[in-house]
Amino acid sequence: MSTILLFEQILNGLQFGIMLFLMAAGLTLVFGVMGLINLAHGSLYMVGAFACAAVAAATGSFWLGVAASLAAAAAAGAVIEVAVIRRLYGRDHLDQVLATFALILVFSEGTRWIFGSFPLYLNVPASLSGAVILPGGVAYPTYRLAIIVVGIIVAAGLFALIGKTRIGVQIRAGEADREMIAALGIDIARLYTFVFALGAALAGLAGALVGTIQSVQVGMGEPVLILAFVVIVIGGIGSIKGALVGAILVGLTDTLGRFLLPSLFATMMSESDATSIGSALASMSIYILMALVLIFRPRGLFGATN
Amino acid sequence: MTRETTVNIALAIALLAVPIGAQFADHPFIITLSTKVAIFAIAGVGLNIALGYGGLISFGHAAFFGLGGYAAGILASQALNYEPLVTWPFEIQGTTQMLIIWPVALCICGAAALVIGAMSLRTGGVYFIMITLAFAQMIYYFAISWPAYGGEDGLSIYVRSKFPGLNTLDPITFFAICFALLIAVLGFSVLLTHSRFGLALSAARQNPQRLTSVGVRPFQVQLTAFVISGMITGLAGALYADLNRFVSPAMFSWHTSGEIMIFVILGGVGRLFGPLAGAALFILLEHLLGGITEFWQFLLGMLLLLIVLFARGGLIGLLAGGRGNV
Amino acid sequence: EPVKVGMITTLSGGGAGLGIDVRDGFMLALKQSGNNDITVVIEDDQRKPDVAVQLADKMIQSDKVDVLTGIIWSNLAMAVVPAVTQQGKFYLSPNAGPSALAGKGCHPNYFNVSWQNDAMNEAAGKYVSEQGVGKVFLMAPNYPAGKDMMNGFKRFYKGEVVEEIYTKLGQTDYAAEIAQMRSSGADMIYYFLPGGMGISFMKQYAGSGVTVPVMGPSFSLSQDVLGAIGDAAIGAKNTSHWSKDIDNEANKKFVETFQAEYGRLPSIYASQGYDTALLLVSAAAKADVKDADAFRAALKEADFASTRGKFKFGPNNHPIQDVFVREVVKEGDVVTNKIIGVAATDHTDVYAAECKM
Amino acid sequence: MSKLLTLENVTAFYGASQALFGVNLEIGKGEVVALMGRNGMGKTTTIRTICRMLPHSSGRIFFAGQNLEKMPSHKAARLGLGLVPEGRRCFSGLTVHENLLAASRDGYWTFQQVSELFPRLSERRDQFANTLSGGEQQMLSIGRALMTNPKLLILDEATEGLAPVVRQEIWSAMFKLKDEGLSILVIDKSLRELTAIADHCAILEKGATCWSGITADLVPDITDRYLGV
Amino acid sequence: MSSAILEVEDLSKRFGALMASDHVTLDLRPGEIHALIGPNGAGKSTLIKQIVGELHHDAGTIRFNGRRIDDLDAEARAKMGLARTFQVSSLAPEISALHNVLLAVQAVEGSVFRFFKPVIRDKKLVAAAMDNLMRVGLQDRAMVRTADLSHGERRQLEMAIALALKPKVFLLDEPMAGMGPDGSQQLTKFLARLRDEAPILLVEHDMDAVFALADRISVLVYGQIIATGSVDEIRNSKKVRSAYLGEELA
Ligand SMILES: Nc1ncnc2c1ncn2[C@@H]1O[C@H](COP(=O)(O)OP(=O)(O)OP(=O)(O)O)[C@@H](O)[C@H]1O
Ligand SMILES: Nc1ncnc2c1ncn2[C@@H]1O[C@H](COP(=O)(O)OP(=O)(O)OP(=O)(O)O)[C@@H](O)[C@H]1O
Ligand SMILES: [Mg+2]
Ligand SMILES: [Mg+2]
Repeated sequence: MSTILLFEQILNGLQFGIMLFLMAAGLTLVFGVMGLINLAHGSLYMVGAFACAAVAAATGSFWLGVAASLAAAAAAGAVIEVAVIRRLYGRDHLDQVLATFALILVFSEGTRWIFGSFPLYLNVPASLSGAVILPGGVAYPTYRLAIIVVGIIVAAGLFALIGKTRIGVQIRAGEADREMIAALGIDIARLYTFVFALGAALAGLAGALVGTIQSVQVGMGEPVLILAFVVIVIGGIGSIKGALVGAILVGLTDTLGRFLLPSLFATMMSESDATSIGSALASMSIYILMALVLIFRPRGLFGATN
Repeated sequence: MTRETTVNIALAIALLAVPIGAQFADHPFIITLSTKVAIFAIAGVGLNIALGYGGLISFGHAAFFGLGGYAAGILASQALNYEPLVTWPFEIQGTTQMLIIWPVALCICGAAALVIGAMSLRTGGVYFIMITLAFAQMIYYFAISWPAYGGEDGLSIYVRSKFPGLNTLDPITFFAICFALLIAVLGFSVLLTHSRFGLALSAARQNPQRLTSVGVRPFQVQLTAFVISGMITGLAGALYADLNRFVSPAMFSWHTSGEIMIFVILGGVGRLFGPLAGAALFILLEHLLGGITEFWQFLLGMLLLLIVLFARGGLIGLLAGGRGNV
Repeated sequence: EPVKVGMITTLSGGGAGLGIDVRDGFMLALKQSGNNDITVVIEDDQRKPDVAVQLADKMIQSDKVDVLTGIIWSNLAMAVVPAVTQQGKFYLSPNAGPSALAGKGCHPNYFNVSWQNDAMNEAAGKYVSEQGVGKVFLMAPNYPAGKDMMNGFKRFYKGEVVEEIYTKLGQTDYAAEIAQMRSSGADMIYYFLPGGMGISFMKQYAGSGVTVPVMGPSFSLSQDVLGAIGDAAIGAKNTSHWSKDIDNEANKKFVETFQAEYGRLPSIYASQGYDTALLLVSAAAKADVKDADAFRAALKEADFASTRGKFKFGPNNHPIQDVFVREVVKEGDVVTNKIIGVAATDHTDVYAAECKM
Repeated sequence: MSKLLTLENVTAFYGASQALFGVNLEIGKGEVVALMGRNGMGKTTTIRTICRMLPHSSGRIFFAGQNLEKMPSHKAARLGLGLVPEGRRCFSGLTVHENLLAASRDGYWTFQQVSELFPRLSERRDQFANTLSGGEQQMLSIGRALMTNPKLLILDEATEGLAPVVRQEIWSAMFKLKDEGLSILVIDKSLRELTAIADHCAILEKGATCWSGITADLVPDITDRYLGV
Repeated sequence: MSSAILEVEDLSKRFGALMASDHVTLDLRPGEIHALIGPNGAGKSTLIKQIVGELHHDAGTIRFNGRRIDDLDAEARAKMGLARTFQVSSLAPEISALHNVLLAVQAVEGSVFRFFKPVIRDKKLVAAAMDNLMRVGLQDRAMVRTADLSHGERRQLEMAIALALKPKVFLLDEPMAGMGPDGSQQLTKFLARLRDEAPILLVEHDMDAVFALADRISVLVYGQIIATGSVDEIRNSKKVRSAYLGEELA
C-alpha cells in the first residue's frame, strides 16, 4: 500500500469526521447543551435536504436552496419546540423520546406525502464541482474541502456562542435548573425556542450540504441520528470541543477501519475470510470505539467530571 | 383495590378475551396479533425492570431480544437438520423443546447482560443509553455480516418448538403459553418491586449516594436488575422466534430496542402493566391504521404525539392516574 | 373462478419507491387484463422481516388468499417464502431472488418472475470478459445478496479481480473506497449498490475525478435512482433483463400506459410487477387456483407476453431469459437507460442443478 | 400608601394538598420584613408563590403596583424580585463566574461589586459551582440574586451553613443594603439578627399568617407560642 | 494503644492547587462529641467524605477501632458502622420518608438481595423504621413522599436514617442547618443524649449548639487543624476568633 494512499485515506477520515461534526452540530446544541433528547434530529436534517433540493430545482440556484434549508429547518424546529417539546420540560426525559419518535414518523411520511417516494435530485453547484490537486498530487473533490471549511466555521461559531456568550451560559443554566433561571428573570422558554430552532437550522444546513453528495430520500436522517449521538457521547456531552474531536475520531476510525482491517486480516487468513471478517469488524468499529471510550472515560473524552 | 389495579385486571382480561373471541369467530390472525402483544409485553416488562424501576435507560435491549431469538432459532434449526450444535469438547444436540430452549435462552441472555451490564454501568445517564446501544449495534452488525446463520437473510426454522402435552402449532395454544408466561413475569415483577431488592433498586435510581451511605453498593443492585431484565427480554425473543418461525438480525437492530422502549414509555414508565398497555395500543394502531392510507405512519405519529402530550404517565397514567409504583 | 392475491410490499419509509413501482406495475397489468375475478389485498411490510411474516400469516389465515407476491428484499423473501409454500400457497416473486431459494431451498409453489441474484451478474461477468477488460474492482454491501451478486460476476469473469470490498449496509460516504479505486489500477469498477447507497456512490464518484468506467447490475442504475443521480450517471453501464426500449408489443404498451397512468417512467421493478400480474392472469385463465396441481402447471407454462419478449421458467421455477447491456444516456431532459447490446441469451442461473423437485 | 409587595389571603396547593391557607404580608419600599415560623409551616411556599414558581389558587399578590396573578416567573423577576432560594440551587456545571453572569442585569451590582462583598467568590472564579463548599455556594447564591439588581431581595435561609464571621458579614451587608434603600424579605433561624434588622415581622402557622406587626411588638410570649423559643 | 474509635492521621487531600486537607490528625473517643469547626471551604466536609470513603485521600491513614480502613470502599465502611449525614440532604426523593428509613434498616438487618417478600409486610423492619422516625419527631410524616417534605423535615429525616444504621460512630455534617430555632434546641438536647449510643464527630456552624455540646473542638482552617481543645480554650483563642468566630461570639 502506498503512503500516498494512506495519506489520502487519513485526509478522507478527517474530512468524514468534519462532515460528521456538521451533521452532529445541531444535536450538540439541543442534546449536549440543552439536555433534550431529540430523536427527530435526523428528520430536521432530512427537511433541510429536501428544502434545498426542491428550491434548487425550482430556482436553479443551489445557494437559494441552502438558504431555504436553513429557513425550513429553523421553522420546523421552532414549531416543534413550541407545539411539543415545551410541554414536556416538566416531565420525565423519556417522554421526549416518545414524542420525538412520533415526530420522526410524522416528518418521514409527511415528506413522502409531499415529495413522493423517489429520491430527489440535488447536486454539487458548478462553482464547487471538480477536484483540486493537493500537495503530493492527490486530486481531492473541491466540494468536500468546502464542507471542511463550513464545518470548522460552525464549530468555531458554536464554541463562541456556548462558551463565551451570556446566552450560552443561560442555556446551560437552564439545563441545570429551569425553574431557578426563570426566577432570575430570564425568559427561558423563548431562549429555548431560539436555541432549538438554531439547532434545527444547523441540522438543516448539514442536510443540504451533505445531502448534496449523498442521496436525498426519505429515511436519510436515520443513520445520521445514531452517528450524531455517537459523536457527541464520545466527545463528552456539552462540550463543543469534544464533539469535534469525537467526530474526527469516529471519521478516522471508520475510514481507516474500512480500509485497513480487511488487508490486515488478509495477512493472517484466506482472502475471502479476511474480507468478510474485516468488513464485519469495520462496520462495528465505531461502536467498539464508543464502548472503549466510555469504559475508560465514563463521561466521554471532554465531559465534565462528576 | 386501587384504580390502577382495576385497570390492570381489565387489561389482562381483555388480552385474554380477544383471542378467545377470535377463536370462536375463526379469525386466527387476531390470535397471532394478541400473541405478538403478549410477547412484546414480556419484553417490555423485562426492560421496565431496568428502565422503569432501576432508571437504567437501556437502548440496547434488542441485544437480549435477539440473543433469545437466535438461541431458539439455532437450537431448533440444528435439531431439524440433525446437526450437533457443538462437537467439542462434547457433543451438544439442538432441540425443539421449549422447556429446554427457554432455560438456554435465559442463561445466554443472563450471561450477556452480565458482561454488557458490568461494562455499561461504569457510565451513567445518557452515556448509559449510548453504551448499551453500542453493544447492541456491535452484535447487530456481526449478525448481519456473519454468514453461518444466514447473515442478514436470517434463519427460518419452519416449525414451532414443542411443549409437552400441547400442540404449539395451534395459534390459541401458543397464545396461552405466551400469556401464561406474561402473567408469570408480571407476577415476578410485582414481587420484585415491593421486595427489599426493589426498594434498594429504586433508591439506586433516585440517589445512589444514599444507597452507598447505608452500606449497599449500587453497582451490584443495578447489575442484578440489568441481568434479570435482560433475561426476561431474552425469553420474549425466544417466543418471538417461535411465533414467526424465523429469526433475523432485524431483531438486534436499534429499531427493536427503540420499539420495546416506546412500548414501555407509551404504557407508562415504571407502571406494572405499562408495557402491556403500550404494546397493545401500538400493535393495534399499526394494524388498524395500515389499511386506511399509504401514509398511515403519519397518522400513527400524530396519535402518539397526542398521547404523549395529553397523557401524563403514559396510558396507565391516563387511565389510572397517580404516580405509579413506589 | 375467483383468485385472491395477497401483496406484501414496502410502502413506507426509505425503500417505498421500489414497492410502489412493483405495486403500480402489477395493478396496471391486472386492470388491463379485464379479469375481475382476481382481487388483491395490499399490505405494507415496513421492510421488516417479522412484519412480513406476520402479514403472510394474516393473509393466509384471515384473508384466505391463494397467491402471495410483492416482496422486494431478499431477507424478507427468505422469511416469508418458506412459510407460504409450506402452507400450500403459491408465491410469485416480483423481485429478489436469493440463491438459497433457487437451489436447495426451491419449492414447486415458488415462482420467481424476476431474476436470480447471481444471474445478471453472471451475464455481466461474461460480457466484461468478452470486452477484454483485464482488471476489475468489485464493490457491494456486506450482506448475502451483495455476496451473491459478486460471486455471480466472478463465476463468468476471466480477468483479474484487483480488489473486492464489502461495505457497510446503508453506508453513505464512499470517499475511502473511491480512493482505493483510484489507486487500484483497475480497468473497470463493477458494483452493486441499490437505492440510496448507489445514488451516494455515483454522485461522489463523479465528483472525485476518477475516470475508470463503472458497471453494475441494473438495480444500481435503475430508473428510480437515475433521476436523483442525474448527469453523474451518464455513461455508466448495467446489465438487465428488461429495458424500456426492448422492442416488442407488450413492452411498448406497458411503457406507454404506465407513463400515462402514473406520470413517470417505469423502472425494472415496475416491469417485474407487471409481468408477475400477466403470469398470474395467464394461469388463472387456464386453471382453478383451488386445484393446486393444475394451477402450478399453468404457471409453469408461463404463457404470457412478457415485456422482456421471450420468457420461460427453468427447472427451479426461475426465469430463463436474455440479459441486455444498457448504458445510461440523456434523452432530452431525462436521464435513462438505453440498450447497447446483449450480454447473454437464454441465461439461467447455476443453482438450478441443486434444486430437487 | 402603595406598598412594594402585598399578599392578601393567599392560598396555594401542591397538587391536591393545600400548603397555604391564607397568608397576608406587606412590604413597603425600603422596608425589611422577617417571615418566621417553624419547619414546614409554609415560609418557602409563600416565597414560591411570590416568585411565581407556584401558582396561588386564591387571594391576591401585588408587586411594584402589578398584579402577579397571571405573570410568568421571569416577568415577575424582571419587576425586581431577587431570590436567594432555599438550598442554594447554584447552577452545577457552570463556573462561579458563569453563575453570576447568567443572572446579571444592568445596575449597581456587577461581578466586581459582588467580589468585593465575597472575596472568596473571585478566588474561586473558574471553579464549578457543584464543587464549592456549602458556604461558598451560599455566597454564590446571594451574589447571583444581587446581580439581578433587584428592588426586593428575598432571602430564604441565606445564612444557613455559613461560618459565624461570614454570617456577620452578611448581616452587616444587609444592614448596608437596607440603608441604601433596598427592600428585603428575609427568612432566617437567627431571631437575634432578625429582630435587629427587621422593621416588621410576620409569623406563619400551618400555612396562614397568625401574627404580624412591628418588630418591637414581638414579645417573648409570642415567640414562645409560635416559634417555640 | 489509644482508646480512640476513629483515628485520622496525617491525612492529606489536594484539589489542583488547593490543599483541602493538609496533614490532618484528629481522633474521636468513645462517648464524646468532637466538634469540627472552621470557615467555609476549610475542608470539613471534605474530611468527612474521606473518612467515609466517598473521596480518596492522597496520603495519611484512617483507623477505625484500631484497624486501617483506607482501602475499603464506602459501602464497606458504612457496614462497619460509620454513619454520616449530608450537609445538603441526600435522600431518595420519590419514595416515602418511611421507605427511606426502611432502606437503612434493611441494609443493617441482613441482605438487600431478597426478591420476593414485600418489605412493607415485614413487621420487624417497619417497626424499627417507625421507631427511628419517632425519635426525630417525623412519625406523622412517615408516609409523605420525601420530595414533598419541607427543607427542615428533610434534615430530620437525614438524622433518622443515620440512627437507623445503629452505627458505632456518627459523622454529622451540619445537622442544625435548616432547623428552625426551636428545632435546633430540640436537636441539641437530642444529640447530648445520643453521645451515649455512639460518639459523634460534629461539623456545625451553629455555635450555640457547638458550645453547648462539644467535649472537644478542633478548628480547621485552609485544610489544617489550627487548634484542638475544650470549649473554653477554643473560645478564648485569638487565632480562632479572628479566623472563624468573629468578635461577637467570643
Ligand atoms: N413539592 C411539594 N409537594 C407537596 N408538599 C410540599 C411540597 N413542598 C413542601 N410541601 C409541604 O408544604 C408544607 C410547607 O412547606 P414549606 O417548604 O413552605 O415550609 P417551610 O416553612 O419553608 O419549612 P422549613 O423551615 O422546613 O423550610 C410542608 O408541610 C411541606 O411538607
Ligand atoms: N471536587 C472538587 N474540586 C475542586 N475543589 C473542590 C472540590 N471539592 C471541594 N473543593 C474545594 O475544597 C474546599 C473545601 O471544601 P469543603 O466542602 O470541605 O468545605 P467545608 O469546610 O465543608 O465548608 P462549608 O462549611 O462551607 O461547608 C472548598 O474550597 C471547595 O471549593
Ligand atoms: Mg423552607
Ligand atoms: Mg461543608
